[in-house]
Amino acid sequence: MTLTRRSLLASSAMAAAAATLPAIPAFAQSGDTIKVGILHSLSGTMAISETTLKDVMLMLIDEQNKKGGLLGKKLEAVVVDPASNWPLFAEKARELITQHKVAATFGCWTSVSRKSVLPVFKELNNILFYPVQYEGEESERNVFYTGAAPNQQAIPAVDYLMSKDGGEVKRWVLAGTDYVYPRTTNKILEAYLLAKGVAKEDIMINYTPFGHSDWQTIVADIKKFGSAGKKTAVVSTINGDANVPFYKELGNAGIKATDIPVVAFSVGEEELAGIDTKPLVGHLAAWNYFQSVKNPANEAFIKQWKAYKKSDKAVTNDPMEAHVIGFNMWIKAVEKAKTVAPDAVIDAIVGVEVPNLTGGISKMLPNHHITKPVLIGEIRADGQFDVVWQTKDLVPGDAWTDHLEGSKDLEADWVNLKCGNYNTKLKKCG
Amino acid sequence: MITQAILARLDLRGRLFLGAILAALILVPVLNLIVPAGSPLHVPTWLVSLLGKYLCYAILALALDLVWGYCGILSLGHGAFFALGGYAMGMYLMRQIGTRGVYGHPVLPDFMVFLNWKELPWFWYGFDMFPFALLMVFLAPGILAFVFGWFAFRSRVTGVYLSIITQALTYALMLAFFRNDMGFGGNNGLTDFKDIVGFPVQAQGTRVALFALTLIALAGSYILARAIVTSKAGKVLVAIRDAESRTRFLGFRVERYKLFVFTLSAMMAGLAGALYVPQVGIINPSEFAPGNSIEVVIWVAVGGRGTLVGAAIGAILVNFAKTTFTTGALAPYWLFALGALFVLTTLYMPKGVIGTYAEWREKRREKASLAAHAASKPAE
Amino acid sequence: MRITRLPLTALRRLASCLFLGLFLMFGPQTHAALAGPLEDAAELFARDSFSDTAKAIELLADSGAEQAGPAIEALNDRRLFVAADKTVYFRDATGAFIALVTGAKLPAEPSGGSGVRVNNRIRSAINTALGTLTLQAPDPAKRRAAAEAVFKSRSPDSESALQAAIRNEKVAAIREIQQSALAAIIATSPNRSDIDRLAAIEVLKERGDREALTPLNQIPDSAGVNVKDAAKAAVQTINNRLATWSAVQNAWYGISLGSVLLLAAIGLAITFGVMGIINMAHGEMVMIGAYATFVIQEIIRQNAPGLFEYSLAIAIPAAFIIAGTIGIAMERLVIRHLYGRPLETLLATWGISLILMQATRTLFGPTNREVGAPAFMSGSFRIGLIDITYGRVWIVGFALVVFFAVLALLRFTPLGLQMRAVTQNRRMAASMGIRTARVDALTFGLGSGIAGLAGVALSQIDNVSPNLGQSYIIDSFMVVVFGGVGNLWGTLVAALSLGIANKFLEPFAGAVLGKIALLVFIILFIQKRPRGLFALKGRAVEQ
Amino acid sequence: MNLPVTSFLLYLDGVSVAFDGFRAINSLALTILPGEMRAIIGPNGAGKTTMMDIITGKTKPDTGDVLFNGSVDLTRLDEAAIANLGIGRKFQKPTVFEMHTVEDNLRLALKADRRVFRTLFWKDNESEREKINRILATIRLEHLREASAANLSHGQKQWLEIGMLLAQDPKLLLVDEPVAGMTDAETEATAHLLKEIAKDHSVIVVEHDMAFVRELGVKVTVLHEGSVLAEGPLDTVSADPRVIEVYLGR
Repeated sequence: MTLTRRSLLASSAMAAAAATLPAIPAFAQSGDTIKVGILHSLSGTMAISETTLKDVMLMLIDEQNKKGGLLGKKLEAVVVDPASNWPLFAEKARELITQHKVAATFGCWTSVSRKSVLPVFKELNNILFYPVQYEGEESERNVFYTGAAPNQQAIPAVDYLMSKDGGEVKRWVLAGTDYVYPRTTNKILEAYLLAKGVAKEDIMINYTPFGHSDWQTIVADIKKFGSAGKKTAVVSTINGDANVPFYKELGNAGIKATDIPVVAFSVGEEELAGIDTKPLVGHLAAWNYFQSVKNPANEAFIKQWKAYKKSDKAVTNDPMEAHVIGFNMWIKAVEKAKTVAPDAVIDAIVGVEVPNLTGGISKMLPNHHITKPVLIGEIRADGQFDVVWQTKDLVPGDAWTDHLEGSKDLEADWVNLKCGNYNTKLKKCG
Repeated sequence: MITQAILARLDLRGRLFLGAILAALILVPVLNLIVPAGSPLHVPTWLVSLLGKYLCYAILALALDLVWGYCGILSLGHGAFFALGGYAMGMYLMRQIGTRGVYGHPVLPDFMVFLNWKELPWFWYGFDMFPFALLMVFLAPGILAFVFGWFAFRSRVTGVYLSIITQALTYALMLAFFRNDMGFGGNNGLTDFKDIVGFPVQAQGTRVALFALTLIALAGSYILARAIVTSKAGKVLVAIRDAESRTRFLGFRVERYKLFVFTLSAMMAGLAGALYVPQVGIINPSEFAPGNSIEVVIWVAVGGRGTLVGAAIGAILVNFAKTTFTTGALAPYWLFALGALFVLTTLYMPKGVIGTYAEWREKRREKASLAAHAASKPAE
Repeated sequence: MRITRLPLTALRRLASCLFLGLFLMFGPQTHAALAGPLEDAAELFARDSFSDTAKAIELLADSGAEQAGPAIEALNDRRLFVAADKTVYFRDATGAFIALVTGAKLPAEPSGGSGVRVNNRIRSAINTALGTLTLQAPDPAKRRAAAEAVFKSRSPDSESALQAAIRNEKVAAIREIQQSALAAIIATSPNRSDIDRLAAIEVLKERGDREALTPLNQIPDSAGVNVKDAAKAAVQTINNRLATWSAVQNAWYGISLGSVLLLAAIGLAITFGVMGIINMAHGEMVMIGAYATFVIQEIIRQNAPGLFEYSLAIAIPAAFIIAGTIGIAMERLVIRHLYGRPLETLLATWGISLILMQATRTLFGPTNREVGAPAFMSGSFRIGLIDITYGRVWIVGFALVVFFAVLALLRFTPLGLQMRAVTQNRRMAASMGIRTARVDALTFGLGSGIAGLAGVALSQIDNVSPNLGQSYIIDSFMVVVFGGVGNLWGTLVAALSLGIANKFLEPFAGAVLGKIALLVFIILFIQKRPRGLFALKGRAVEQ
Repeated sequence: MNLPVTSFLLYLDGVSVAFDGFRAINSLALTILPGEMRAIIGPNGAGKTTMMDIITGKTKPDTGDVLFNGSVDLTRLDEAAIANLGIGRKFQKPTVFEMHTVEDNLRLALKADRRVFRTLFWKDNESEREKINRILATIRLEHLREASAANLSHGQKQWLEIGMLLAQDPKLLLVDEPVAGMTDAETEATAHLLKEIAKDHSVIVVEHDMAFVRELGVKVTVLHEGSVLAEGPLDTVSADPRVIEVYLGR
């Protein structure tokens, strides 16, 4: 028996249809706009954090267009929803670059989503602006890290707590969600604390799963650890949804900031909006931006944001500022290069300086990280932060930490070395 | 002769399906590699990879249809087998990176270096060899399915209960793989692959080859599944689905049949996962998420359970819809569409696209024959 | 201008000072030559540095001035200001402005006032100072808080005030705290005799709780060997006591976790256990209950803030009705068509759950919503050596009340009777005149409504976000299946035992491994007893 | 292999089983000789179905001996093993494989190697087809060979199920209410069929229909509250005052 002619014809038709179908949405190109990709989850677990970043990008693009666009063309935002699904991030990134021909993409929140899209941006040689604080240990030619590296958040926070104003903390709980950012940050902090003379038994490390919701045991453990007679603080790298039940439990257990302060790296204004902050007054967060910073640029931004969201309650936060900086840097670099071609922009952007929203001027460094101030804020009863300390100068982001065995010899420099992981000992790249 | 044997087992639908695969196997590489990029007929490489991903899902759906559609085992944990196969392949790909990782460590993958692992954990041994990794692609999900099934089917956990514990299984695995101490890269999973059996994963040629391999794997899985369901064993499976205890009273060892088909299906899912990983470039514990496995069920339901071809078509259709819907203005409404698809399919199309079409054709044929019958009668 | 080197408020003040044409004659280095601690304190407050503020608080506390206490309290509430002309003043409880130095009422608020900044260090200093100042306050609650504050600060400066307070204290319980505070000071401050220290250690050992460990661990190096040994022994004794209590603590945590699981699972025990519907949208009913609570609170906050304490009580029926109504709608529109096809209800309800989640996201936004805790649910009390939070007690109580209410409803009401009749023999029930369709809808509505009730409770301890339900759905199924489908008592026992097992596993296995271990246990358990803990046995007739 | 303990084909003694305190079977004793046909009657809840469940391995008795072929302890075996020993069972409600054709139903039942890989590589063969044809003739469903079992009438399903029992070629057949819901003509035909089968098989028939039992004309066992109340020819049994009392109520 053989294939009949009819079935052969039909199946070829099916295959041809299958091959062309997904291409239909692809050809909506127009030559007179510059497309900007927005790659943030609008559904799924990460929508909680990423949706506002999409809105901020839309607002910025809108504003730029009102100013006359870029290189005489209008900017056009292409929004895709990777739905908190990491492989989908890669697929969507590919779609943005190959089908929509975007000039640059602003996106990702979690480390894994960034890791997922990295190969795509490298392969297709395009540009990603990544706005969230992360664990470092990375520097890629095609990625610009506008969030904080560990040395721009974690280490200054610990320094503050060890100072007299911070309460001269001697004993440390490093509590985090079990994934790479807390793991790396805690590794770095542990090495740093040990180097500062903190005894091994004065450091307690605890990991919890994503979305952990029953904190009774851990809060009791923290209380126990804190009763050893030395001033104790918690450094929290607890992520996302787990924070609300954690802080609620802290509040209920009566752990006050004056007893055991908690300094968090992932809790900002937006997270606090979901919690009754009265019992949490005095707990800390380390960021590079707080909404409460008094500064004309910031006030203008907040006003613009509230108007855009049509809500007086809309809050701003650190990753939003990172996108503002990243977007402005990109604009400047494109204007400098007079083209949106990724290679030209990548070369042009290093050294670009734009004002940040806390009164300083941030600069893109050769390692594709930026300079940022580090601010320590204490939670206020109204859900905002009081800045109680800040670094004197802007801190340059360090891609490779000096506190880990594997990375202390590595250096990133895309201008002179043309390398993201140059080994200073072996004198070679990679 | 083998072709003869295969064709003998296929109905028209199956032949159409295999014909389509064959056509794609020839057309897509030609349109991608030979037809110039400017031509409207050119199939871009991203589309090849995207189609490859759909096809992996199609194999997964086929695997699920084999146990659910034919044996009545609604597994809500097939994503786990898929992910295990993917991890086996991912581990191989990680070992292939060698000194090209950011830290340049010859043996340890990057995530182990920066978390200060001193040596490779034992379960990573052997994954530098492709044949071993390939074996594990089948064995890892196969053994898990065998052990799990051996317990569950022997103690006659069926129906809803089985579904719920398969869900618990994949959930427990997800939690476990999220742990960094497990040595599978935690939440970040395995990524940044460089090459596969000596070919760079990102190269156009490799992508096309992977796509073609996936097509062949789909065809092979289909033929295997078809051979099973048309055999006497396949009739036993359907008997088990429809009247399990009756089958048992006929003297069939129901648990062995279930174990056989469940394990085989898990291995098929593992193969799908292994083909998926190099094409999408990442494997991460969220593949174990219970929601993913439930989604596979809906692909099968949309296409038509118990039809094999339907399952594959359902997977491709739903994922194509997902790709389309998650871009642009419709993006926030994607979940509404997916949710509605779940509800409407179960309510109005319990037999899925293929089943409903077959039913409609059947009805039309009946009508036609009735009409012919009436016409043949002398008018009064 | 480039980078701010000074805190911003300081800069602003600097600018306004210049604007007023005042010269900075009193530079930061020059000490005020003015007489009196109050003047010095005012000068220090105006410097806007945390260490100077801390010194100022000390001066203020030691000054003995009448306005010192209110002023420090005002600082704590950020009602202490420095005016443009460097007058330091505060707003008292009546809203009047009072000058710090003179203690006199000011006719109007001075211009250019900005609040003195506070951080944790300052808060601690405030607590110490207020503790010392209020040790003899008329209000016993204040005295108790003051004694506790002194115990925590262990500041030797408070010693004389503490001794005076002990002499005058009438309430034995408060005196005990004061004595332990005194003991803590003696044990930890330098230059004490070994005999005094030994007596102090004895007092602390007597107190015997976790807080007593802190001073015992801080015996100065200058103390004698016997003192150190005694302290070590005391620490050992207390630790032993704590270890025994930790089992009780774990059990309590287990019960409170179990009650959360129970609340989440009761509704499912009805929809799944009684009706046999695999309701994957169950978690979303819980979420809807939580959002109902949020909405009710918002309405109350905006329209009747006085009712805030009752917001949860109002939310309970509201959440029940809203979730129940949605449940009934779901049953009428979708599930009704799928009876007898349990696996397909699974798919359909999963689809509904996606829709409900996304609908919530569209309606309320993707971010968490704040649901406040009424006063009676905040804080904690102590039994023996463990702290129990009020919130958890309320939740445990609420879970049990809901459980028994459902039990009673099934057993004693006509609706319950009809439900049982319909589930046991639908055709027979129908022929006896029971409107089975109505009963189905009501039963499903009941299950969903109870899930809504769970949402009210969960809003107190978890995120109120569109993803809320997802985190409970698998746990709920585990509880119901483990307990035995169709058996409410089984659900109770399963929820509590899983909660307790989890909490005893967690300390040594960690949160993740503990959870995995429990899941694996349930998977194995189902193999052994496929119908759960309390399965209804019967003539197992198939067909 | 153990030596036969008894010469009975089926031997039940002192069998008891309780569900949640309710004693469904209470020290039941019953013996069937090779080649014997036996009718079992009794009111609802007498334990007839539970007894069948015990014999076929679905329910394990709490106490008592269940021996087959003189020596095989059935309480240690599961359903499939018991079926393969040669005990066939027909359910109260006809259960055939509705998605399969009549022919496939019989083919599945046909005595053959039932292991997974044997069925996987099974090939159509002449002797099997022969047997199926013979059975189809016996149960009078030749014309419906290719029909889906779901489309059969109630009576046809009952017959198909009996046909499947025949295909199994068991030593002992357990038949639960074979004529429930049948027309008179069908009942008569069924009785005829069963008598035919009883010629070379042992059969236990559980039935409510007294006319049908009378038609069979075999020894009758009356079950009540899980144990044997009376045994003997139908006329003797139905004259027994205890039986009358049980059937008519007190």
